[in-house]
Amino acid sequence: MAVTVVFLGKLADFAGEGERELPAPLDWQGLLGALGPDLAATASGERTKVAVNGAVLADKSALAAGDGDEVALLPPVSGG
Amino acid sequence: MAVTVVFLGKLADFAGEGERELPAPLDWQGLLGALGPDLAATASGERTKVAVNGAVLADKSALAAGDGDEVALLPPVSGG
Amino acid sequence: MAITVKLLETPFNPGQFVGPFTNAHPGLGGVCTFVGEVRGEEDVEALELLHYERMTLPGIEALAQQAAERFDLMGLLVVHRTGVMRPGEPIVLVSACAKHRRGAIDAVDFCMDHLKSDSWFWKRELRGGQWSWIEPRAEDHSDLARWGD
Amino acid sequence: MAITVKLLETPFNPGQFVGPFTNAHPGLGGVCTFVGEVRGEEDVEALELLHYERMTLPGIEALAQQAAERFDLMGLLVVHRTGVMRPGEPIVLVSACAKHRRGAIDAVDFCMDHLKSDSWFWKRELRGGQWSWIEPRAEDHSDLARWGD
Repeated sequence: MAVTVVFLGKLADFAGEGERELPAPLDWQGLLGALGPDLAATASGERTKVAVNGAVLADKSALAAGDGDEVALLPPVSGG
Repeated sequence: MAVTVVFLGKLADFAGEGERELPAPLDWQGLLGALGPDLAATASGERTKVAVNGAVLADKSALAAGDGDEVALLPPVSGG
Repeated sequence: MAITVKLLETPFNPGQFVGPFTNAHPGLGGVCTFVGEVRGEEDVEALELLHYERMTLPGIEALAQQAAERFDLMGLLVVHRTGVMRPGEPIVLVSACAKHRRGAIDAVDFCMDHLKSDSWFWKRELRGGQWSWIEPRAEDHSDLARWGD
Repeated sequence: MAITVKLLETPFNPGQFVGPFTNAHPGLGGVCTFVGEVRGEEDVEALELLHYERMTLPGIEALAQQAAERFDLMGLLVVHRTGVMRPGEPIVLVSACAKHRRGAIDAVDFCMDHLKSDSWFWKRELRGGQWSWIEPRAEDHSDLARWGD
């Protein structure tokens, strides 16, 4: 009955935690609403990718996570 | 009173020895004459370089070696 | 063609991996190895590399597979640190062996360019007691453009 | 910027050089190393590398100097075998360390291309009890063309 949302990199700082449980099912609007305006703005940004169970979504607005799924919010990776 | 002529790579096989003493002074025609026709033909070839005391001559026909000099006949180096 | 990818949470000695890797591929023509270390410039006290276990390892394995298909290799080894590192500690090791040197050198170059910008790692640096995140660099994109990606 | 060039007449273990070389340059960003070994393909029993002492070492030192001027390096190490070698023995080691990986990798690539075709080495191979000379290869010239020489 829960979806685990994982915050990576500096998103974990913004979120104040590494992960959070949200009720299933969870779509993109539901996720943005649950994150609050600041995190939602970052999550919506072009450079933040979203993965479900380790697979990056081509279109994150198509998010459809169910019970037991893990949703990751991935900011851009750091350079060398 | 002598010039040492050093044969490198397969020139040593052709010459049957690694080096040979020739009387000083030694110019290009003198060297070719002393080498005999087969070695002279190889030495004259475009791909054989000549060094005096470790420095390659830009124009080997300008060879002018004196007593104590070392003249090296350098065939093309082998590839990798 | 053997691919080995390891993520390590503790310091490692490159020699302990490169020796056995080389010995495991008799008949090789050459082995090229790159080791990256944490630079201590500008008062960096420590570097932390965070990863997402579920994606970081499979991501590097996919990159190694790509390199194996693109270059003519006998073996490819990638070792990457995670966690907190001090200046001078190795952070990444890529080693490729092949019959011919061109494949080995190019594979290492390719893997390093892609590891730096395509891998799921997030870095932060400790300077003066303060952690700060490292942002992507434009240079990494020009590095990738070399490979036509 | 420290340059070390060695010609060795007996077998060597690359690790014995790379470890101390790396440790001698604290603050480096990366170290790239290429090791070439004698391949045992096509029944090669042994390889002999002949050199001209008076020119071979200065020639490699000049090449290392060129690489040092062209790339942004902290250190460059070239070790080359001479004499008779068996398949599997290291024949050449080039290691470059630098603040940034691009310089280290490119310097190794540059040195290997030039060592292979510009150095005063003559090779012969032993197959079936017969020694035969190895001629220059067209490929080496195309390798050099990469560097605009």
